[in-house]
Amino acid sequence: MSQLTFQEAVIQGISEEMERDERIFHLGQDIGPIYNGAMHSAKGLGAKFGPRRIIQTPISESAMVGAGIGAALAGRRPIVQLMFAEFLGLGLTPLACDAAAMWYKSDGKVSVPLVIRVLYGAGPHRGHSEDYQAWVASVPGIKVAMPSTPRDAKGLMKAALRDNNPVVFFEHMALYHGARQEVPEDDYVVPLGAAEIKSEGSDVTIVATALMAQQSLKAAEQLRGEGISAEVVDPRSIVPMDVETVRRSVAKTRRLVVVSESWKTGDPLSDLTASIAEELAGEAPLKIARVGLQNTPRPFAMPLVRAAMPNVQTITEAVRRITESN
Amino acid sequence: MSQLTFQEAVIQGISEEMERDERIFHLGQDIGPIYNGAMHSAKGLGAKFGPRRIIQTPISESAMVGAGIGAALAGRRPIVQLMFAEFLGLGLTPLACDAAAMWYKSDGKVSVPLVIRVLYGAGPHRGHSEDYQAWVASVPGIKVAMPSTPRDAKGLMKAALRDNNPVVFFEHMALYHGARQEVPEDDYVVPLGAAEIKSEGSDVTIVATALMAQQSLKAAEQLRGEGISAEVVDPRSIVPMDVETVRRSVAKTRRLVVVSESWKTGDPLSDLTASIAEELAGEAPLKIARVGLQNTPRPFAMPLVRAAMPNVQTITEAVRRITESN
Amino acid sequence: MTPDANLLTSLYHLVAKGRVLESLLGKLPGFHPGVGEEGVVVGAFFGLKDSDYIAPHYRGALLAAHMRGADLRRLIAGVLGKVTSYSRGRVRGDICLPLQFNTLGMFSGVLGNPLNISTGIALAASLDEKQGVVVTSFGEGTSNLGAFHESLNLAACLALPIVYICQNNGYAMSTRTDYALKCTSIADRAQGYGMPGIRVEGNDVVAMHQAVQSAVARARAGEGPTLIDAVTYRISGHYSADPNDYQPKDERASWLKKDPLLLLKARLTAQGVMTDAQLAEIEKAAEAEITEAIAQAQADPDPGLEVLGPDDLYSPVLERVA
Amino acid sequence: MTPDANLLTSLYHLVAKGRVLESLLGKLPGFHPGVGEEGVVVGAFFGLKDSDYIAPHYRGALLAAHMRGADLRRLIAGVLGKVTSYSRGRVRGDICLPLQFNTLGMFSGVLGNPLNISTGIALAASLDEKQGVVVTSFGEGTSNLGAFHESLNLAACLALPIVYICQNNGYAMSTRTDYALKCTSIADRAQGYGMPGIRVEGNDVVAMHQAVQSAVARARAGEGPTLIDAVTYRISGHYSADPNDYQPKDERASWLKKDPLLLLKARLTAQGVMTDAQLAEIEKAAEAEITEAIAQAQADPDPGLEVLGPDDLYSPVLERVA
Ligand SMILES: Cc1ncc(C[n+]2csc(CCOP(=O)(O)OP(=O)(O)O)c2C)c(N)n1
Ligand SMILES: Cc1ncc(C[n+]2csc(CCOP(=O)(O)OP(=O)(O)O)c2C)c(N)n1
Ligand SMILES: [Mg+2]
Ligand SMILES: [Mg+2]
Repeated sequence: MSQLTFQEAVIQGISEEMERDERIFHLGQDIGPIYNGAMHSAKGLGAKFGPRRIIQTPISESAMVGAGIGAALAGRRPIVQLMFAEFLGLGLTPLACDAAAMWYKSDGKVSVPLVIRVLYGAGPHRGHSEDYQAWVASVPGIKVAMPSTPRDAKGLMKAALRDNNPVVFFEHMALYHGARQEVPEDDYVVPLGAAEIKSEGSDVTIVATALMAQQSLKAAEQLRGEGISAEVVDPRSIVPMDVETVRRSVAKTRRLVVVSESWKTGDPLSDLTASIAEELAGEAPLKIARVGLQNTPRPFAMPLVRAAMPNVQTITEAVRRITESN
Repeated sequence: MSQLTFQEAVIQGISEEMERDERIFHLGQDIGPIYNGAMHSAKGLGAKFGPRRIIQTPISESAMVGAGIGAALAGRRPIVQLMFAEFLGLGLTPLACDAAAMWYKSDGKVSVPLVIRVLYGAGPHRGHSEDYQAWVASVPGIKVAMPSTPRDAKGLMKAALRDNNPVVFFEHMALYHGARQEVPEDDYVVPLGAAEIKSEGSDVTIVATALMAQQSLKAAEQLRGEGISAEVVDPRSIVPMDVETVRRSVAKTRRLVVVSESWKTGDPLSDLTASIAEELAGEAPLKIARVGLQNTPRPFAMPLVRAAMPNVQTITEAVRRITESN
Repeated sequence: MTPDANLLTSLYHLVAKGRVLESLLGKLPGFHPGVGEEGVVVGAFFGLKDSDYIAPHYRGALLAAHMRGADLRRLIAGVLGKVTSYSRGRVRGDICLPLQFNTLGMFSGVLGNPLNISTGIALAASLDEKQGVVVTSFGEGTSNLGAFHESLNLAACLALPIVYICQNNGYAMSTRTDYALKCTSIADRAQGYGMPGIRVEGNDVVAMHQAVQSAVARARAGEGPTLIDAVTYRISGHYSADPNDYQPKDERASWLKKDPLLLLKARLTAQGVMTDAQLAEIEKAAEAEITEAIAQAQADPDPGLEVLGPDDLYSPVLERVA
Repeated sequence: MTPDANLLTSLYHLVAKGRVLESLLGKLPGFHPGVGEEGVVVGAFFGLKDSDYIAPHYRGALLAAHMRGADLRRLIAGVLGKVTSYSRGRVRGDICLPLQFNTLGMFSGVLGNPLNISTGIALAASLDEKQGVVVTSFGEGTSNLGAFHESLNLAACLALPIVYICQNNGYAMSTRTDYALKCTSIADRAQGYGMPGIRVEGNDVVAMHQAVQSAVARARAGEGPTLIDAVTYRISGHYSADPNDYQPKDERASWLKKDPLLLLKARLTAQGVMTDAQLAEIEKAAEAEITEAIAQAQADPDPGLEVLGPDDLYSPVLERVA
């Protein structure tokens, strides 16, 4: 066990898997030992694995994703770092239209074991915070991981690297160099598609990922002081979505607050909300509240950035709104 | 009034607006008088308006969208035809990351009056049926029209061409050369963001767009014979979404069936469902059922294409499922 | 290098077969036939190792896949969406090819993706150090996509073992090459990537084959990618239902004289490799084989709902790595 | 063409101002300064008409916008996210510019978009027949994006009035030009689009200005686009916090000798246009002006929540057209 930041945990996961599996290599802009990747997202990997496994590319996101897909088809297990989720659109067409469909359309003859890494989220960077998760999450065949803690980040990265399908791995910039956590050094994985109840409770279910999961935990703590017992569920992967864990929680609390740093239209958590409503709202009343990003482009000035996003206050308000009334 | 197909109605709308407004021009591959656009999507326009207003481009979707944005910034009102929604991803980055944000980020100094036309939907074509509507609908600042009838198609196209914001206009291939409808020749528009109740009813609300709206109307007819009165609401535009009209209908019926030809995760109709549940499920039980595209890539053989999609039978089944029980 | 009789004969078999295949499939609805472009296809993909990869342009793709060992009947069944096809009807078999033959097709309708993806296959080949190469082809219209630029540049930077062949048939749908490309030759684009750019008469299958083979040798030797502009002409319409009435008559007529099958036949008879009768024999055999394959494929059943695979979205997860 | 004293003086004012601006802003967190590249920026955008459009590369963008008439204090307020900025703090002012000065910036962090979009502005200009032109610049790293290829090709096909300038500073973050581009000059890429490609010493602001102006004249005359490879060097790190310890010492030293400000000063004194003292005067004035503008901008208030504009998503719909 060691105390790692989110960024260190991701790197440790990659490094362990690269040692274990010769087929893994890492492609990206400026990920070599000189620059070590945007925000040190590839720190130490270039020095350790050399330029044949840590391969720098020109600024060509579409070719980078395509190259990852092709190498995966030919037996490798590539990681492609696209710096920021903001650039996902440039590589989306080969990923979503072709790679995502290959297993199904080839009738199980070929698969694409490919991990795409992206930074996102309102953090220290000026901009680049957009997640555009709907672009990849909306297309069947792509898995999407969105961890909230160092431990989950490492375990999910290891799972992603052992997965035979394309996985887009979101790394939140506000968590990246943030709080350290005990992270096991042994061979654990956090499976894709397994939510975790981060805090148990009985009055209301809060669902959130990444930074919003952290904010929700803070909100839950505050609410506990007010006598409201909130259960915080972190899906950890957006696709596959562990609807079942959320359903069980909401079946118990009959109150659901969904917190998202994304825009609601097209948010995979909106689909989760709809699924829960479809399953649980038919027999008895079900209280639902959603807290999301302001429905405009992301502003720039920090006071505006903060005000456009959910935070502990807006989360607790939403919880109170649906718990008060009975 | 004349009897027009969907395709003829779209062209008539464009043609009328082009006559009225010199600033409008049309960009696309093979849209000139030789080929008249994929599926005759630009039929007659090249002959009528000539090569300075009907401009053919190389196969360069990203530059085409970018060119539309730039021309819009410089005072024109471009239409860019991307043939199929399948190619939206190639032009998504300039559209979603830049154009969609320009009004907000410039603090109202610049706007982007741009219409992007795409064909989609399981129809006569081999493939090209994917809609990827989540890619554009999930980003604030882009409007999305998805008409189900010739009359709506013309009216929405005219509204789109008078709108000051980027609008993505979806043209369903199975409706394209299908049933004719009386379409007014006068200056009507169908506003973006205004749902229409296509068939009134009191037991259940069915929400659907485009081909699925047509299927839902057939389903409603069949259900009427069984004594179930279904109200069919067609949002007509996916963004802005007329939540209010749907809410009013569901407040009356307390039963909602959402039919989509798209995948659920990231489907804007999932967000609609979540919104309705958020507003209406808290006080009393609310029955919800969703019928969507099979959660795999679209298959190719016709029997598989059909079986993967919602149809009259699966719609009526869903309605029965949530009406039976009380 | 004068080609020997064996090579000429092999090429002839393939071009003749290609002609029949493209002509007959061109009658099926929605097919994009490559009549007149068989020289490019055969020249591009003949003479590779089984372990090499190809990523053929969609026009002529079935001929290419067949050259790699894929069964004609099953390929054609793929065009028709029959259950006997390699994907059991799940994918458009006219443009998507069975990858088990190291042959990449289009898994969507989006041009350009195979350019990117085949570049990645070449990246894997370069890491494997088994001296495998990739040969990929695409239309001149497709060369205007960003995917072309990014792929060629990436391949040049990493000195990848790949040959890029532009099947330059003068048209992209109804758009003429001289409208959409203002360079003299697509080979002019090579300089921007610091790689060799070569223009070849694509209808001369021998010249085509030789140009590709030297680029392949270069790639195999680790000297990096090459761009080849293979000049040909689209005799067919864009697809079956295209009246193709927009090609200038004289242009068309002059190209009909340069038909790759005619050129090859003339060479075979001139060099005394085969007589007209022998040539006709081979064409007859090809016709019979393909007619039979089409008939069989047409008689094959549609997929049943067991192929629908609603739960077959993901490849099973590897529990442990090897 | 020997430049006259007036031109030299004007250029000097701008280069000197640019140097101060880039150096001082380079101390703000996250800024991407263009020290050493001011010759390219000034040469590219000097001498245009107000009705022309520019789309400058993000590195040096504020200098370019200021050359178009934008107020320094408000521009700098944009870098800091202050309410006095042109967007009231809604957008990253380091890379996004006020379009009311016919100056396009980046509305997102994605490189390449301005290439596509400025090509569209040129399309509008060509339709307007007012002989407006567009001058756009971008890094050599950015020239590896598909957007570059598609834009230049489209502009060539439609003979658009646009000048593409590659601000080739030897690096893209830590990636050297010779790693990411295997062509000799970015100008080599022009041939693939059938447009002129010109290599210029970007640090020679006069040569730069002249090359751009002849391309502008060509564009204005309806003769279509030009690609200019403006060779320069990134003296600054990629951004404020980049230690920039990866540039070879000798390479850096040799480029420091070719500093555009030094070159221009040498010329001005050699030609007797100005004395060292006069030059120093101008630099001092620039320093004062910019220090003042920065101080003002820093003292400006942050935006209040009235700027948040949760309902300001859409431009109001036109009820009726004009
Ligand atoms: C990205 C993309 N844009 C447009 C199309 C529609 N389309 C299909 S074939 C074709 C023409 C392709 O021209 P070319 O590359 O020259 O190949 P050819 O058809 O001439 O063999 C077009 C535009 C497509 N499939 N993909
Ligand atoms: C599409 C895209 N990919 C990557 C980045 C991250 N990035 C920002 S600046 C930069 C380097 C750009 O290099 P160049 O175009 O040469 O401009 P320079 O920084 O040298 O002025 C990169 C890779 C980006 N902003 N956009
Ligand atoms: Mg072609
Ligand atoms: Mg650079």
